[in-house]
Amino acid sequence: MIDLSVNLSGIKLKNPVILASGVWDLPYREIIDFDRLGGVIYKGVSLKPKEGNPPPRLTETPCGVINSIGLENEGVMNFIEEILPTLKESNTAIFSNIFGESIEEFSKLSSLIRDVSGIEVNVSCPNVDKGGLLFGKDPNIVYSITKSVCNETDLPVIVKLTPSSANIVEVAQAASDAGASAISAVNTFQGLVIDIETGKPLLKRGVGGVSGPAIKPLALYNVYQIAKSVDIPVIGSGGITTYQDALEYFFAGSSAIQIGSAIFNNPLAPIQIIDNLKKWMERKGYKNLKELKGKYE
Amino acid sequence: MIDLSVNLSGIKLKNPVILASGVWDLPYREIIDFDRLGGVIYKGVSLKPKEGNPPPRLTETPCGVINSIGLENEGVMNFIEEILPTLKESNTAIFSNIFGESIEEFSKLSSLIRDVSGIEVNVSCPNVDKGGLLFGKDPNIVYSITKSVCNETDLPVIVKLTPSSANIVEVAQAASDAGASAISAVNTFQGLVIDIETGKPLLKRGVGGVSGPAIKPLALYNVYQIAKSVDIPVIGSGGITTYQDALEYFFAGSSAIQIGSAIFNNPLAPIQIIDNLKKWMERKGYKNLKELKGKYE
Amino acid sequence: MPPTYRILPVIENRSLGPYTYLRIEDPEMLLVARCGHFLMVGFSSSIDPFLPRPLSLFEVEENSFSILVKVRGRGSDLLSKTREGENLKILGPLGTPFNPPESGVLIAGGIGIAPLYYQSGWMKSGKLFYGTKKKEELILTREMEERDFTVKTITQENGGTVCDLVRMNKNDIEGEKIFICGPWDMIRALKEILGEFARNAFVYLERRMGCGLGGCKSCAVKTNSGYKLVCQEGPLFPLSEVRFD
Amino acid sequence: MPPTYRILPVIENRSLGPYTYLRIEDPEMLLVARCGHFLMVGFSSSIDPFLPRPLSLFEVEENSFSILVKVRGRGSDLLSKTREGENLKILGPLGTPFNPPESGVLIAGGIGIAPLYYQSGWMKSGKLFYGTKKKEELILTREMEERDFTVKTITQENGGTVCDLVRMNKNDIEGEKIFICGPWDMIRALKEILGEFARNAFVYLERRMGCGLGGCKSCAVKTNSGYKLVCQEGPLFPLSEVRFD
Ligand SMILES: Cc1cc2nc3c(=O)[nH]c(=O)nc-3n(C[C@H](O)[C@H](O)[C@H](O)COP(=O)(O)OP(=O)(O)OC[C@H]3O[C@@H](n4cnc5c(N)ncnc54)[C@H](O)[C@@H]3O)c2cc1C
Ligand SMILES: Cc1cc2nc3c(=O)[nH]c(=O)nc-3n(C[C@H](O)[C@H](O)[C@H](O)COP(=O)(O)OP(=O)(O)OC[C@H]3O[C@@H](n4cnc5c(N)ncnc54)[C@H](O)[C@@H]3O)c2cc1C
Ligand SMILES: Cc1cc2nc3c(=O)[nH]c(=O)nc-3n(C[C@H](O)[C@H](O)[C@H](O)COP(=O)(O)O)c2cc1C
Ligand SMILES: Cc1cc2nc3c(=O)[nH]c(=O)nc-3n(C[C@H](O)[C@H](O)[C@H](O)COP(=O)(O)O)c2cc1C
Ligand code: FES
Ligand code: FES
Repeated sequence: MIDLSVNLSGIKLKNPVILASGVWDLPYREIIDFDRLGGVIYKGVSLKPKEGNPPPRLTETPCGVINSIGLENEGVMNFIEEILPTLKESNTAIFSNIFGESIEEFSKLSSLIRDVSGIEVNVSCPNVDKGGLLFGKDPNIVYSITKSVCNETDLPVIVKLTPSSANIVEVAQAASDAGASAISAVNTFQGLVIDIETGKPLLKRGVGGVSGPAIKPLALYNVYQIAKSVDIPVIGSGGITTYQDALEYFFAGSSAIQIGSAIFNNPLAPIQIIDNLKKWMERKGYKNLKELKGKYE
Repeated sequence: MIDLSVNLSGIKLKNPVILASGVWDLPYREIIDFDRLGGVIYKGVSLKPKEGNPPPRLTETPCGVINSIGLENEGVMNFIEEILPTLKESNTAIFSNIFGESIEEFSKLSSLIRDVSGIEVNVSCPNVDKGGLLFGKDPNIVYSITKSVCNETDLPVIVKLTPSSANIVEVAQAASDAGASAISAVNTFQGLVIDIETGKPLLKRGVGGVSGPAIKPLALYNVYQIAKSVDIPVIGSGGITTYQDALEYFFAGSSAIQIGSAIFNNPLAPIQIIDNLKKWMERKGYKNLKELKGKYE
Repeated sequence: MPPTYRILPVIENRSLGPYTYLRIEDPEMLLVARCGHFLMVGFSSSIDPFLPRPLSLFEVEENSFSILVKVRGRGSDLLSKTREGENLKILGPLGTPFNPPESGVLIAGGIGIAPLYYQSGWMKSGKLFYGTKKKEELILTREMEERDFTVKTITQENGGTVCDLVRMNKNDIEGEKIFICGPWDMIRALKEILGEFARNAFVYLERRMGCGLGGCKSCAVKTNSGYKLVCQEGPLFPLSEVRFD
Repeated sequence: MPPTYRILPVIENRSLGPYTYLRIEDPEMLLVARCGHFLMVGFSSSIDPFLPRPLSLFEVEENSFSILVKVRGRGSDLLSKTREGENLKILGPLGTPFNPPESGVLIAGGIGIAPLYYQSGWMKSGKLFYGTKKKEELILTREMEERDFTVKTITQENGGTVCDLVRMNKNDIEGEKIFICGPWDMIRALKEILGEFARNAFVYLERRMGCGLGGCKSCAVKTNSGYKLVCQEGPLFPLSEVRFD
């Protein structure tokens, strides 16, 4: 019997495969069996509803996608009252992803949210004018936000980092010092696509966030560096579409992984990764992920 | 008649398509008609021959490649005595790409090189332990290197930047202030690939440099930011395989482009880009690249 | 019935006018498909192109369904070259289906005929106004007549656009429910031309899509009540709701 | 004659034992190909997989040539599924060709038979030592005999490895030129086993390649005189030159 369970500084997951924030919503429960997942992270919520950026909001890039959604969401109260109760029907760990434009907003959000397995603090969105990766690039701001979130909640706090920072290890260290239980690494990479018919950027804000297989080696390098340097567990994210990708992330030091854009390409990717991971471990004679990695529990 | 010629701060090219450094060597003249190219940049040379990194040195990534060649080269004297005379047989602009482990080495190299259209200063290689992008991340060091190279030579100096710097615009500005004639942006992105059979990084140094279509939106964003901010021309590089990619780079503000890894996938890519660019301009009624971009000459 | 995600084989690939008609084996679609549905169609075992493409249902039969593909870019080009026996990733049916009226007016521009042809199968009779650039692009007019639709066509080579056609035949439209599918500029122009009849008009909208399932919020379209997701609340929207600014 | 880069159609795809035999139409290869040559074979209109794959020439005929592909990963898997009429990007012939002796010893492990079979066509006679994992993998033994080669085979299912075979038949090798193609571990082991005969041995080496044309310096192999490029100075190297540390 293969045991895929992981324990991220006290957050227990039945397996290490987590659905990433922002790529799914409730209708996905009809396609993906949420009961089989290690966890799901709901899309970023802010205090008030946000209408998001003008379209087009997403397009394809080589082996990837670029998006500029701009955190469209119906606000934290909607999450608490409408979404969470529905998600609770599934037997999986539920995480809330929060986004604020100031430290105060982050505190407020975290004081409101209860009854989830953890709060993922999004200081890494490339698609907003305030906050987002502007916060996440600065270790001091990340320290302050993490600290104030940890003060407001007893829930485990996960800080999600941007690869755009000058020194992501320093930022990860700041989050850890401030009391984060885990690091998510990484959010999307800043990118640009030009519409050659108009000669202008295709996305209205110019810059967008690139995700998908294209960024896998880049994201993996970030994860590797962070995992070597901080003591809290790292949840790897970036371009994972297969169990082989997942293994690369484990060997690079992640304790769990997030599946994001992959579900556009193949909605069953998360389930297939779990199944194939199991088969691979069976074939290789591993019994659990600790044996495989050793590094974190 | 379409006029594809460009003038990069005095460097005249018959068209904007340049073969990038490190991906080709003399045998490519048998496949690519160098006479048709705007220019060619020879692979990085150092003062003394360098044997390069242990294999494996390269592998595929989604829509790209990752390399850790480690600047294998036979030294600057070999370039001057053996390579340059042969390259001179072709009717195209020839650039030398230089790599030093200290400011002194860069000065020495630039004092030795003559009779080329320009010197590209490589302060952006991710695959060496000294110099490389460690220099290129720091605007002060880039300033000093550029300055000392400009002092040693009357040739136009092009500084090739790494996307790994915290603020690439600042570095570009430093190069410009120090007297560079143009910026090449960007070199490869730092990445990691794990061999799941061994659980270890596939490349012996761990980190490698990622290039090819995968990085196109990321590299393009760098180019766009630099071109907005500095006055000297930018030579775009990163994932260009088609004339549409080339157009994206022109619209984003590059004055010329480099074709690198694309020639692995399709050795005729540079020639096809030139031909298709011409056809596209004809179709759209453009006569020259100035009309197209307006921004730089 | 919820949508499903399955890998299904192409069993027929032929030309229909300038388009590619792809038939896909599937014993289940007939049980679930309704008017207004679309699919996300992806390339099996490919991460480049990475995204599936949204395509309308075109015909649904006992053991198969078909789609009609216009080659626009790389994805549709690849689809048009799919060979019999090759697999596609099919997610669907998606969108909010609707019950069309027994009779009504359909206005198609170019490939916009695809969902409207499917819709006509759910109706008893009606009128079709149909414009294309070239004559070869006018397809299915006989089939539509067999379905008891009065068909009026126009081509830009010869006469003008479907907007001109509608303008010339405004009488035919009075009091009818109207369904429009075509390029954005055509929709915008029709809103003007239809004037007060626009209140009775519905439009199939197109947006670049990531997931097709309301997950990624990428297919937003501006309406009088804020952004709406084409993949979830659409693809059909009341024309009067859609903002063109 | 310099190599060329061309888009050429596959005209035959069939199994040969556990491998895929692909024949590619080309009126020119016969004019230029020599013993030791290989090709870079890429997927037309694909940027993923991005790199072409190095493959040995297997047979060269009047208007076509063929390659023999063992499925190892994604690239070779895709190649094995190429259909007749599909195009491949062919760069070649590449590498430094050589004139094989009229007679000599060939030692093949697994798919290593591919370049050695091609080489045998340039020789008058010789001996083949040939080992595979399973019996089904032993191919072309009759054809080699028809080319006047004495063939000795072994399988791991039944007897051992080609190294065992060579050890048992060292007498046959004395004074002969030896050509080896197979996995790295086999080559290393053979160097030991051959002892002083290793001086007469040459080995086909494999490396991950970017360009195949001496451009990218990625196919370096360590030799007594520093790194050498497999694509340029190889793929054949004197066994005594190759470093295994
Ligand atoms: C609900 C829905 C139903 C559709 N039904 C059909 C159908 O039945 N038959 C058919 O041929 N097409 C249909 N389309 C349009 C089809 O999805 C696009 O033509 C296709 O995605 C283009 O992909 P590509 O790779 O060929 O083009 P790309 O290379 O991605 O783009 C080429 C051009 O198409 C435009 N484009 C790209 N994606 C879309 C999109 N999703 N919607 C609109 N424009 C786009 C781009 O702006 C660009 O100008 C439908 C779209 C939607 C949203
Ligand atoms: C000069 C030369 C001639 C060759 N001739 C033949 C031939 O005639 N028939 C044949 O089937 N194969 C031949 N090969 C090997 C062939 O190139 C590899 O099997 C192929 O590139 C693997 O690609 P893939 O995408 O299937 O595997 P990948 O997914 O890229 O890798 C799968 C496995 O193959 C290994 N591998 C990848 N690339 C190479 C490579 N270039 N060399 C060695 N191992 C590699 C990897 O380490 C990995 O373990 C030759 C290689 C060289 C260098
Ligand atoms: C359309 C889209 C929307 C996203 N929205 C969010 C979000 O709301 N909050 C967040 O933290 N990350 C968001 N992300 C980032 C993903 O959660 C993930 O970290 C990133 O896409 C990299 O992983 P991937 O390559 O597997 O997609 C979004 C990504 C995409 C593609
Ligand atoms: C195998 C390889 C070797 C390279 N060697 C050099 C080099 O010696 N000097 C340099 O400045 N850049 C070098 N580069 C970087 C390329 O010149 C180019 O800037 C980069 O690959 C991005 O462009 P591309 O995506 O078109 O390949 C090398 C790239 C590759 C793939
Ligand atoms: S396509 Fe993802 S929400 Fe509509
Ligand atoms: S493969 Fe590029 S140098 Fe050998």
